[in-house]
Parts: sequence; structure tokens; C-alpha cells
Amino acid sequence: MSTLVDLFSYVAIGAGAIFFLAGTVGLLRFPDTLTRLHALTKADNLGLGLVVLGLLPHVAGVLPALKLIAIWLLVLLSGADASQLIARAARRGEPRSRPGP
Amino acid sequence: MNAATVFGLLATALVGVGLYGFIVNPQPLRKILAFNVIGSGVFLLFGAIARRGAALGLGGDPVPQALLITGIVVAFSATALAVTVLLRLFDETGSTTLSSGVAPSASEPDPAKARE
Amino acid sequence: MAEFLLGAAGFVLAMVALGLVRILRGPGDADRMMAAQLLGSGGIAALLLGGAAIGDDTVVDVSLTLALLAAFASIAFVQFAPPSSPGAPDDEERT
Amino acid sequence: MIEVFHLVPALLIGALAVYTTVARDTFAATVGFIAYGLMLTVAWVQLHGVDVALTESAIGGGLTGLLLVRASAKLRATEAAARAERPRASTRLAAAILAAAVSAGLAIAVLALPDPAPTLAPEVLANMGPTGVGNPITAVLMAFRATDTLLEAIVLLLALVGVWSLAPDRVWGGRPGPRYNADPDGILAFIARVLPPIGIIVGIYIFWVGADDPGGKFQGATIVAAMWLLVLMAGLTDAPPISRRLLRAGLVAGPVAFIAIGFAGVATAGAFLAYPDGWSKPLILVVEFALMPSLALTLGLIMAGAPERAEAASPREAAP
Repeated sequence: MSTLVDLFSYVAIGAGAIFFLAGTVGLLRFPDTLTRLHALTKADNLGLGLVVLGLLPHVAGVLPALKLIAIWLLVLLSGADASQLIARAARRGEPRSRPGP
Repeated sequence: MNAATVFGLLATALVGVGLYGFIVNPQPLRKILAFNVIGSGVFLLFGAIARRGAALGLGGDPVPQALLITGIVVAFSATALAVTVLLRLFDETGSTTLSSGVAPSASEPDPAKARE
Repeated sequence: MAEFLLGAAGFVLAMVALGLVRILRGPGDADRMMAAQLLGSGGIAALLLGGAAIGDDTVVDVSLTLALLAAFASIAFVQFAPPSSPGAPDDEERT
Repeated sequence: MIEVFHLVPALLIGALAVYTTVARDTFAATVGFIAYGLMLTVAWVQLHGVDVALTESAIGGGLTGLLLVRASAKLRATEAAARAERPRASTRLAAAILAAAVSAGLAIAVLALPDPAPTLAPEVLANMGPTGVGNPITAVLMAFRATDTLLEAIVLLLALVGVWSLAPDRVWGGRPGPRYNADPDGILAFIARVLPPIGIIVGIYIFWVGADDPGGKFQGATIVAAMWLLVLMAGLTDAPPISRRLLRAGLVAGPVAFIAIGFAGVATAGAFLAYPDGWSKPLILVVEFALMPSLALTLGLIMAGAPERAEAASPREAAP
């Protein structure tokens, strides 16, 4: 049984690592800011999700498992929001100082 | 090469890099950054020494680790104060130069200050 | 298992390092700002893997803090970017 | 394999430090520094300082990044003038030689560190029992070296006084920083509504587990302060005027409670900040509970900056 669980972890974490590789290839190869942003936020968040999935069988107890899932959801939330915000800033051109009202 | 030696040597390099940046970068914000690099080098050196003191199942000597937490918080408050002083200097003079006898640069003072 | 986890952590960090080289070159600020985001996901993955390898559950709390604050630098970045174009539904001194 | 896991972050930290130092653009250097801070978190975990890693992730990931990005965006106009002041090659060479000499001296000291290393870990473990806390670092911070922690809280207050004292006279007592605006239906307002409830729970959790596991009031307070700043930046609320009495009472409540318990120790246990037998755990808890909100408020207000608007200038009275 434990070999099966370990095998699952190997596969999930290995796949996660491959998504990190894909994200980096995207960063290196894609021509402009928006496509690079796409590669970064899509591939890496999926990679992190797979890593979390692979680690889940190894944590002891419910609370650590919930924390792992919460970490992934938080990264998804902030990754999605930050990429939207960065993309808008990129489309507006170079940011300058923005005085308050 | 265990972790304590690797990060201890890294810490010495960080102090040097930060010191160089602190001297040669004319922009005060860059000096603040460089000062923080020096500071983190010192912290890391301290952390490496704490790691060497691992004993009785503890991953490191807890006394230096506790002091590190204090140090990081104090370094942050000093950085925040320095940055605020710098921004205030910029608001007043429109420049951040630290050299005497140089006229304020042509850049406009922050328009945020004009409002009342 | 521990060896594999450490190897995976090292691999993810190496990928992050390669990506950093690209985005820190710019050209725009937006590209550079992605560095914080990249280290958000990559650093958290490496921490989780490394923590599991050395068997320290408390590292999960560090990752949790990082995940919570992952968007902060990017938010500061956009908030100090120029205001959006006149047509955009920006704040109208709402009361 | 273990070496690879250590060497990759170490090389990355070194490279990011060099990038921060030599990058032409100040904003680029700032982003490099934020990345550097995030990598330091990994380094602390590898040095088995999870408490330190938590502090670094909360302060480096949240507050410092915000502070520096804001400053470098504002100072963008001074870039050209600063570049013109770049020192001559001879000065740079001298600085490089000096820096290399300092590094080399420190490196020799690191390699010559005594073996076996001196450690206070056995003493801490031997004396931890009476304090009633399970995390040795909390025991050091709250019992064995409580004076440091008290002074740290005071230093934070002094930094805040320093920040406030930079206000021009006409806005003294007013509201810190600009009034931020954001599209109330936009993404920023969305995340500023979704994240803070989660963040406050995580902050309190980190604070709570600090008694037995890595965590504590500084880390928890930093997270809570970061959540307040997020709400502030999204324009959902306004910073309170600093002349408000309740605000000032909140700032000093924690340190005052700490000092009061310290003096009570003179009467009951014979020394400042000594805890009478059997009372350590409850007194430590009281101090921590009193300090946490004060620290969160202090950190948040340090970040919000010096007052920039007179209190009366803002027609609407937003709840602080």
C-alpha cells in the first residue's frame, strides 16, 4: 500500500516539476510581457498544485492537509489577481508615480 | 560543506557586496537597499552560528535565533524610517541628492504636495 | 523519498533561478514585477518539498505566510502605476 | 543531494544581492531585493530557523516589498540626477578592494569558528520547564531575554514617532499617506475584501501557535498589519488621524502592560521582568495578548507613513 502511495507522490511531484520546467521555458522563449505572464502564472500554479497533491498523503493529520490545500488556493487567488493587475499595468505602459487625490 | 558553512560563507560575501553598493551607489534608496543587504548578511552569519549550536534535538541555538527575530523587526523599522525621511526630503526639495552644493535637480516636486 | 523530495526542491529552485534571469532583464517594469510572483509559487513549492524532506511540519506555516502575502508587491506596483484611461470605471470620489 | 538543495538557494541569494547592487534602474534593484528577501526565507528554513523564516516571510514578503516599491515608484524622477553623481572609477575600485577585504576577513573568521560550537541550547531546554511554553525561542523572547523584547516594542514605537515627526506642521495630527483610490468593483477591491478575513485568521493562528511551535506575536502582528494596509491601498477605508486618543492608547497599551508586569516582578519575584513561581505562563500570555494588537497597529502606521492631510480636509469620516 505504501509503495502505491509513494508511487503516486513520485508521479504527482514529478509532473509538478515538469510544469515548473514548462513555465520557465515559456518565460525564456515567449516574445512579450503578456505571453510571459501567461506562462508564469498558468504553469507554475498548476505545478504547485501537483506538488501539493503529491505531498498530501505524507502529512499527518487533517489540519496540515487543510493548510496545504489552503496554500494552493491562496496562491491561485493571489496569482490570478496579481497577473491581472500586472497585465493591466503593462498595457497602460510604464508606470509612474501616482499621486493621491 | 554543511549548511552552516555554505551560508556562513555566503553571509560574508553578502556583507562585502552590500558594503560596495553602499559606497558607490549615489541614490539614497539604493544605499538603503545596500545597507539592508549588509544587514541580512550579518543576520545570516548569526543564523549560521546558531545552526552550528544545534544540540539536544534543537535545530539551532535558540538564543541567537530569538535575537535574530528581534533584529529583523528592528531592521525593518529602521528601514521604514529611513525611507520616510528620504520621501520627505524629496517632497521638500524635489531631489534626493546627498551631496552639498548641487542644485536641486530639474525634476518637479511631487504634485501630491501641492494639494491642501 | 527524502532524497527525491530534496532533488525536486532543488530542481524547482533551479527553474525559478533560470526564469528570474529572463524577467529581471526587463525590458518593462511589469516583466520585473513578475519576479515576485515567480518566487511566490516556486519558492513555496520548494519550501513545501524541503520541509517534507526534513520532516518538519512547521515549514508549512512559513509557506502559508508566503502564499498569503504573495500578491503584495504586485499590488503595491499597480497602485503606484498611472491612473487608468478616462473611460475606465475608476473611482469617482464615491461617497 | 542535500548539498544541491543548499547550494542552489545560496547561489541564487548571492546572485540576487549582486543584481540589487549593480542594476542600473532603482526599480529593478528594488524588485531584485524583494526576490532576495523571499529567497532568504528558504535559507532560514535550511538553517533550521523556522521562527526566523516566518519573520522574514511576513516582513520581507509583505511590508518591505510594499515600502520599497512605493518609494522607488515615487523617486523615479530622480533617476537621471542620481546617475550623474556616480563616483569615479578609482573610487569604485577602492570600494571594491575594501569590500573584498572585509569579506575575506569575515570568511577567515567563519572558517576558524571553534569546534565544537558554543551553544546555549542545553541551558534553554533545562530552564524552559518553569516558563510553561513549548517553543524554546518564545521562552527566550518572553522569559530569559524579555528585556530585549520589551525594548524592541519600544524601538518600534520610537520609529513611529520618528515617522510622524516628519509631518509638516500644518497637517500635524492629520491622516497618514494619501487617500488611495481604486475601482470599487475592480480586482484590487476584490482581493482587499477576500484576503483580509483569511489573513487575520492566519495571523491569529501564527500568534497562537507561537507558544509551542514556530510563530508568535511579531509574525502574527505583521500579517495583520499587512492586511490592514491592503484594505487601505484598495481605498476601502481611510487611515485614522494620528491625533485620535483611542489610537494612541492602543499603540502604547501593549508596552505599558509589559512594563507594568515588569515592575510587578520587582515586588513579587525580586527582579524587573521576573515572573513569580507558577505564574510564568499566564503572565507571558497576558503580555503577548496585550502586545499583539499594539504591534500590529504600530507596524501598520509605520508603513502608512507621515501625516499628509489635515484631519478636516477629508469630508467623509471613514471608520479606522
